[in-house]
Amino acid sequence: MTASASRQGQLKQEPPIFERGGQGRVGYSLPLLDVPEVEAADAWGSDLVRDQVSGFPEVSEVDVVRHFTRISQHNYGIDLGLHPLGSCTMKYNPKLHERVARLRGFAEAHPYMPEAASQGVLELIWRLERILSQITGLPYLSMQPAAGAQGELTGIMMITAYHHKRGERRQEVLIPDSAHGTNPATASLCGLEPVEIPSNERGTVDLDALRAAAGDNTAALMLTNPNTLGLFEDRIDEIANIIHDAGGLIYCDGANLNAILGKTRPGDFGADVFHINMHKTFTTPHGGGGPGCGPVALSERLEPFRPRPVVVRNEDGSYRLDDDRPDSMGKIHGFYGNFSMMVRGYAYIRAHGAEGLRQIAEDAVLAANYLKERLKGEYELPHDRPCMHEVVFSDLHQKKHGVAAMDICKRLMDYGFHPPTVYFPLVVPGALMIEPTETVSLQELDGFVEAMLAIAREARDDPELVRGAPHTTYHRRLDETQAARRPVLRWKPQSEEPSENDTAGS
Amino acid sequence: MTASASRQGQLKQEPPIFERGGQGRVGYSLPLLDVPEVEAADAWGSDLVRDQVSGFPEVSEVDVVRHFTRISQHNYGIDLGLHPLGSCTMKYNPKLHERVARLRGFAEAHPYMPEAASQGVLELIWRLERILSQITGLPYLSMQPAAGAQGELTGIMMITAYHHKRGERRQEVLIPDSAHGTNPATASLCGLEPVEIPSNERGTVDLDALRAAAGDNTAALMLTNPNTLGLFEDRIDEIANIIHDAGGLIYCDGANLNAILGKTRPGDFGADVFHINMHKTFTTPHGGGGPGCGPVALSERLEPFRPRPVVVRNEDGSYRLDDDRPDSMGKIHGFYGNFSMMVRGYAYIRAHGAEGLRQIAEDAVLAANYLKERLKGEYELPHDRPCMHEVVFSDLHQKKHGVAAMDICKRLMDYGFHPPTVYFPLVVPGALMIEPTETVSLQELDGFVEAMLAIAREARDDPELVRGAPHTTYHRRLDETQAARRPVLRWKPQSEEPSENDTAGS
Amino acid sequence: MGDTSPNAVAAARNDAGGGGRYLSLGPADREAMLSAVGVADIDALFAAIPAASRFEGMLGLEPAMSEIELLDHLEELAAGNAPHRRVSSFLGAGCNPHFVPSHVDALIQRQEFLTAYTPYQPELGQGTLQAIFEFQSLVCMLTGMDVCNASVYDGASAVAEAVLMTRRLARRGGRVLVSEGLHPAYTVVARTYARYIEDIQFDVLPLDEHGRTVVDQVDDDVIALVVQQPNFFGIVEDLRVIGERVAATGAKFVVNTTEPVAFGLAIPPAQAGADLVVGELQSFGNGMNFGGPLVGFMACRDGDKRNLPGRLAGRTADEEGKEGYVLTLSTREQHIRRARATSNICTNEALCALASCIHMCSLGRNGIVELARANLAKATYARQALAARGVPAVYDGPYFNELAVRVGGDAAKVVDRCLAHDVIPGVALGRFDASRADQLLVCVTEVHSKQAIDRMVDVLAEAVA
Amino acid sequence: MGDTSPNAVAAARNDAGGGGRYLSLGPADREAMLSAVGVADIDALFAAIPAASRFEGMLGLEPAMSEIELLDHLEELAAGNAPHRRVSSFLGAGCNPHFVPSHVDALIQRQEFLTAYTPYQPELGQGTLQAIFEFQSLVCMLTGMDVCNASVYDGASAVAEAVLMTRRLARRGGRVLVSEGLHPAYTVVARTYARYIEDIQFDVLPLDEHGRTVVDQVDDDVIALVVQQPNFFGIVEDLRVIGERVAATGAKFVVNTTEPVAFGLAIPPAQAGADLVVGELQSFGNGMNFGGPLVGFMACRDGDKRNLPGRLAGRTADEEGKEGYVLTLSTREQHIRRARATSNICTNEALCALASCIHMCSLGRNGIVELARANLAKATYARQALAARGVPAVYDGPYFNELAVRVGGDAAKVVDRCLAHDVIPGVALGRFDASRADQLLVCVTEVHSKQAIDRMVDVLAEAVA
Ligand SMILES: Cc1ncc(COP(=O)(O)O)c(C=O)c1O
Ligand SMILES: Cc1ncc(COP(=O)(O)O)c(C=O)c1O
Repeated sequence: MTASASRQGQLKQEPPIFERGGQGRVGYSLPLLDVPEVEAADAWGSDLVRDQVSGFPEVSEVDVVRHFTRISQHNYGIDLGLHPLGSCTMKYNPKLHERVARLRGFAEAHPYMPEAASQGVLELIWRLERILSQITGLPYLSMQPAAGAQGELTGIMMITAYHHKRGERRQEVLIPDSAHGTNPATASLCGLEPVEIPSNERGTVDLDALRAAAGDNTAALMLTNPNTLGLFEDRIDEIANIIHDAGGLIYCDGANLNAILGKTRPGDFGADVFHINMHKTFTTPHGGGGPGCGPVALSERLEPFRPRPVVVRNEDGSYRLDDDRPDSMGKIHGFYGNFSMMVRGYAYIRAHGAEGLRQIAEDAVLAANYLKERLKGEYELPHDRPCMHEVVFSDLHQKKHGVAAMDICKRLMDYGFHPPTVYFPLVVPGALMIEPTETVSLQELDGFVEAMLAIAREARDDPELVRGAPHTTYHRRLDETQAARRPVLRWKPQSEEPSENDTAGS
Repeated sequence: MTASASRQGQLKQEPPIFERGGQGRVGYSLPLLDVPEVEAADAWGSDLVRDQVSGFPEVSEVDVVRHFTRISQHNYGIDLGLHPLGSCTMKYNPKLHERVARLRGFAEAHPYMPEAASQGVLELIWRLERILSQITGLPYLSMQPAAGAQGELTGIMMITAYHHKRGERRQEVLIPDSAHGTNPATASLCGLEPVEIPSNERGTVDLDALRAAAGDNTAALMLTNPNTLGLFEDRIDEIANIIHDAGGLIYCDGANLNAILGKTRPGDFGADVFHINMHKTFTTPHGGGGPGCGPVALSERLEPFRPRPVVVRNEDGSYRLDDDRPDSMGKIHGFYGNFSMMVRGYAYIRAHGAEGLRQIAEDAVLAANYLKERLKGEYELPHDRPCMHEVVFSDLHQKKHGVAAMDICKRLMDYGFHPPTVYFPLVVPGALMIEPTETVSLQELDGFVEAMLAIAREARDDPELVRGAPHTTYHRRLDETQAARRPVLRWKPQSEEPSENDTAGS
Repeated sequence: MGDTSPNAVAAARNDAGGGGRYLSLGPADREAMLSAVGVADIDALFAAIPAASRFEGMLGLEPAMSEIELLDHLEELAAGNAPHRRVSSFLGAGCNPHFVPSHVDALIQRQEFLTAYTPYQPELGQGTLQAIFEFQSLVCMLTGMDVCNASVYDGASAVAEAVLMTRRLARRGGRVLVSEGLHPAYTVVARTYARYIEDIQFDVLPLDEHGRTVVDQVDDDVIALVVQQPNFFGIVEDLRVIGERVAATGAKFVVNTTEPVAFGLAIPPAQAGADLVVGELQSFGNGMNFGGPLVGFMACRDGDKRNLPGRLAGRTADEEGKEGYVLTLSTREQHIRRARATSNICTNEALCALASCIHMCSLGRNGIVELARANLAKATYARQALAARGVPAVYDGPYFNELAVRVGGDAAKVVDRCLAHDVIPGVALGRFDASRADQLLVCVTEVHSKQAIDRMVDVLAEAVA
Repeated sequence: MGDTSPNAVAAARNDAGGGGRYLSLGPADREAMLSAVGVADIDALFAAIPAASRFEGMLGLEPAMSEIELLDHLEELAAGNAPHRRVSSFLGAGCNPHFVPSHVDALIQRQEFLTAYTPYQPELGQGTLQAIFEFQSLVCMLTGMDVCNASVYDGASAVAEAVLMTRRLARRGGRVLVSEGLHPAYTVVARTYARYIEDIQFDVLPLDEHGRTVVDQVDDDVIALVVQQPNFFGIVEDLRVIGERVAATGAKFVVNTTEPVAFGLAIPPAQAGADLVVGELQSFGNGMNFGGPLVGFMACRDGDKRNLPGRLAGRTADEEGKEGYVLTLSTREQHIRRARATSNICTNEALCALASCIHMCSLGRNGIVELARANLAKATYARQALAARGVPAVYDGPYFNELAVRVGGDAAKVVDRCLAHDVIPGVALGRFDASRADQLLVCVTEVHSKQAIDRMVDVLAEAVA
């Protein structure tokens, strides 16, 4: 054993937990059994009882805590700094939220409690729906979707149910080419046909193409507004008319709601359904990938099709769940959605009020425009006009020196920053999609700018340095190709590794 | 700006928070005032009102969270691994404790609540006292001391009060030379004279020297048992007799209680007072230096002198605080001591029961002896016989190559371990005092052994490498001499820095 | 720079909403930035919004709240419920009352895990990635399957996605046979997901008097058969028997679970021939949270992995050969494959999966068995005590930790009567099926002491009488 | 290796106490280690304990508890109290009811801060060290002093240590004049600490009818004069007047505070000539916890720093010139100077000081003022409302957020009557001084809404009538 030099700081390579244990160590406790023991073999028949759960580790609580603490150190979280992931709205997650979400009355509430025992949770959902209705300008909400993509599914299904109810079978969903992958995937999942609509040179929907595509078979347009280029669809009124005139509805992807809070409302610019990424705009923590919460706001005409049950306020001010919804599209969550994320989102909105929400939008947009101005000298800016909450550059200038967007991302790590979103939206080759959010300080913005400018210089003067990045992280660049070519997707004891193919049946 | 290479991982140099702010940023919230405003200048007279608190930063909550999260990453905590600090008993701090200490009934309990409203907290203290009495074999407890050293102060003061009550003025406190610095400092603080008692070649108290020192003027012996060499004072019976025969009392420093839980009890081996470091043996978190909790257990004859008030159980099973204690030595804490640490210590003991406590002692001792056996080939072991919970080596062999104990410590950091205690106890020159505790796994012990053996090799083969350590931490060795020579003990705006001497009046 | 006196700042703070604390730009910062951008005021940046669509004025929301007020308000709302442990609750039904050790919740609250994004940049996401890899491994060990994804929304959507996956694997439509013992809400969700996939039809497999799924003949047009273990009514199914029936056909055998603790004792479904094992892991490490977030998972055979929805972490190495992890096989996913992805899922339930992972590790090889045994013993005790008091189980098959009982009247009313005594004895099943209006589903786990069970039995027996 | 079946392990787990979860050695590990050590059994390692002193058998403790049971048990004990917010409490008196923002508690729970040891190895303790440095800086800014230590146990011991420090600085004994407005418990603690220092005598300076300390002549034998700001009865002292009296003498002017929030508005004591400013910072960032842990601090003039007890962090640089921090001037401390140290203190209140530091930063330059103003306004409102209902203030001097009122009867009984209405209006002062048995000390802060104050006034006025 020798101390591996440099780049480790206090980081250590931590083996899989399965290699940490020792026979007979325990990491749990249970009360002594106060009822008679029951042998499963007697109760079920021995054929139904397994021997053991082989492979599970034998570790103490201390082992567990140290293992997960150590691996956690290999992560980069929001509390460390700027996380300018475009489209992701990585803003500060208030600590208060973790506290209130864990209030026993919320955390230990069971979804099938009698209504009399659920008034607090139902009231919170009802209040949140009313607030989101204000914010979106759409009268109704469904809180059931567990994330944005499930909101899309819900929205497109409601739209389909609406058309079916009217006796129409419209099969096409129009989707701008700048859209997020979930949009076409959602259309397919609903058994509909996604039709791609090109963007124009201004980065917005090509109205002629849209007109050409819209028609009898148009179920919906899935529009992201502000779009994924960080631009507001300034001809939104015409877009809405084209679709509505064709008998289609407008699904609006609300991933970028942060930019327009209190500035414009989807209900006012023609959206029929609008999903909210609670985990973006209203800052429920991303948790390394989830959970999210993707409520959809919807117009009057879609109301009958909402997933069931819905929260209803009774005349006497009490609340109940109404499951008697004959036209409902059904259910998309086992219970009512990610309630605990609703608590956090609710807390966030109530902390701000109307002025605060508008200030969020203004600061988020200001921060993005600040980056745009300071970086556009060095980085290709496909659309040089005021952006909304995010700005999309490309690696065009750096490509000349053989430096790609991904290299720039990796090099940013050496400067202590999380990289932006890359290679999305697809309409900008080599895209660098930067969303600072309103929770970032001017010092941090300036630090990021300096790092980006330094990298631009390095790309000219020493491209190899950038291509070889990251140099200072614990892991150098990880090999994704090998991972996909020979997938190792679970741990196995070394003795089993060679015979993997036998046991895995691959 | 260039990315400083190597050794940084995701660590960043974080400027003092005073350099992070921006005018008008806010990191707090308060309800709108619902009562009339009052101008302090009107209420107090303007002469008593200051202009502003200049120097305080202007930061958002986000700035604050990022700042402290970033600097926290420069710390090494117990959840990362072995912390073999001798005499410190750095064991795992159960997460449950942080939860229960924050139960509102504890965390928001006020020390002057009417007794009827304080039954739960009083019961907990009472129960804990009974348990600690069992563990120490001494009938009474005072929970008031906030840490071990304050326990010492309390104990020595009670002893003094006892002698005074009997009309005796004994001025000397006998203290073995292996004792912790707090022991002599405590004696001085009480206005008594510390008298050093040498250790014999076996690392224990020299009985002849003790006999020679003990006499009419002996107020007490302050004995650490097991002592700071990790050895049990095996002639404790004689020691106790010598002191008691001279009319002195025995203060036992209980920093090393972990080794003897359920194995022997201070009350059984002659101690009259015994302090418990709750933050060591019963694992309340060290917090980067505190808070602690240093209850003292005491014998019948010292009972009248306990700090007031004391918790009393009434006939009817309710509890009260008794402040009517005419012989009490007084008070050493503004209220009743570090209650919230008592909650944690209580939880820890109740989680273990008698068997569990004994197992702690056995595992802690086993782990120390394991390290002793595995390292004694390479490191000088002054006392080669079974140790208790810790083992003390010296740098004698490495010194030949110009490598000192401190160098070994710094080099351990490169291997990802926290160093042991160094240069203490003073009786072993170049001491390396290693206490693994029972919460460390065999894998971690083996990793530590391998690192220590590797360093021993390096000390021979490449001493410069060890002397220059640490090499892989974010900071290289920090200059303590400069810090003491030109002390900079607070932040000042750069504009003020030159004129420091004027304003500081130094 | 304007007035920066404390009073002025307090006023500004209030104007900006109490939320000002979460904004990192102060008035001075904003001014400097506006001038760097070269616009006179912030409105210039919003000029792209057509006037007709612009929202003027203020949203109709209540005023911003300080943290003090907000905490009070939410504590009041939280107090409006009857959580487990304030009342004595025996509600389960797929949102199960298990104990979550404190260290699990402490670890997932580390900002490194809590606030991190999906680890698309693996060099900054190794913590999450290694945890997912371990999660996948644990679920494979528990179920006996080869591959498990990094989570989907919940057990219900896992079943729904499984049905769609069998459709893709079959490369044709057909019938999907769903056990009556599948959680009724899951059935609804699966039907909803497949609602506009016109070549999928659902049929229900009834239960026999033991409460076990009856599988007679599996016709050729069947593409999938979905069974739950233990089933919704608490019965441990004999998966081997069903597996044998399915094996002979082209249909895929899908096993769902809403109570994975049972697999501390029950044979892994792979051993019974399952092709897909899916379901809900909330029982491990996650609270109930009024039903969400949860932890759906999907595990399959190695040969089917390229059809699996959701993220997968895989092991790899960095340029210097250091072992590490990345998200892999992404060509299955929407961000690469778009319209032809295996699902539209993007955000999943990573943090909840992490909690499950930590809890499973802590239990370990021995704890998972001891936990399952405790559940079995407690529920058996409750079943016998209830039967003795005239509240019999609906089925005579073998139970794990949940059981449907007959209360001889409207179960919802019985629950209300019990609630008056601070006991919620179970879920009244009429909410799912009118023909079961006299049935109650009672869940008994390690959190229920004998004393609590006895009291529930007393209160319920009283309420029934 | 023995029986490793789940049942055997469960039995072993119980034998080892439920605490087994915190032990990282399993039976197999222990066996391997014993044989590496070369002993037959564990008893061999305890042979040094003389037989006569050995404890045979088992300690008389209740059985080990699982986490489930322990949590239940502690929740029950916690429920046996009446914390602030369950009842409406106006208790202060040096353990003050302020709001602790959630992020403060979240940050101090990061294991990096929570579990770290004293940063004697600075390369692994920069987080703690930088925080201490910032803490010291903030307290210096607040008090106007030059140097502040890293904390001592509490305000009471800070005053005690300050008295001993003035004795060292004077290099002789003498009289210590203590204001009647010093917290009575602090006075007791100071006297206790100095109990066996025979050349120190204490005398009390009375209060005048405004509630302010009367300082006439300061004789030559006086080594220190200790005044509290605001004083125990809530009065804002005129420190300048006292400072001027002291300045002419050789005595040291010691200012204590138990309510540092007041210094958001009050002039820094340094400006009034204080030589030492000490006290309690619990108001910033720390809960009440039945009175502990707290955050004592001691701040002095630069020239006196080598006599200061407690740890100090100082700025320095590493070998490469990178800025960093270390503990410094350690020759003052017991681990270096032993019997001649400035104090015996070792463990201090670092984590609580960190919480104070974080809270002070979050408040910042504006928040500290706004918070102080809110306290002043609320308390003024309460004072006027109480006076209007026949509950007058004891003194007519200027108040901050606390005030002594006269209830015209036994205040302890009045409190009991109020408690029946879930209100605790204040501390009955008879517990400290029988001559004040009819006085109540009422603390009103930002956590008290007007509504809560009105209710307290109603209930108290009723109880007094
Ligand atoms: C524009 C856009 N739409 C939809 C989604 C999908 O949302 P979710 O991840 O919550 O399912 C995303 C998420 O990244 C997005 O950026
Ligand atoms: C042997 C010994 N005695 C006394 C003490 C002082 O205890 P505390 O730091 O709790 O004041 C220590 C602390 O390190 C110690 O090791």
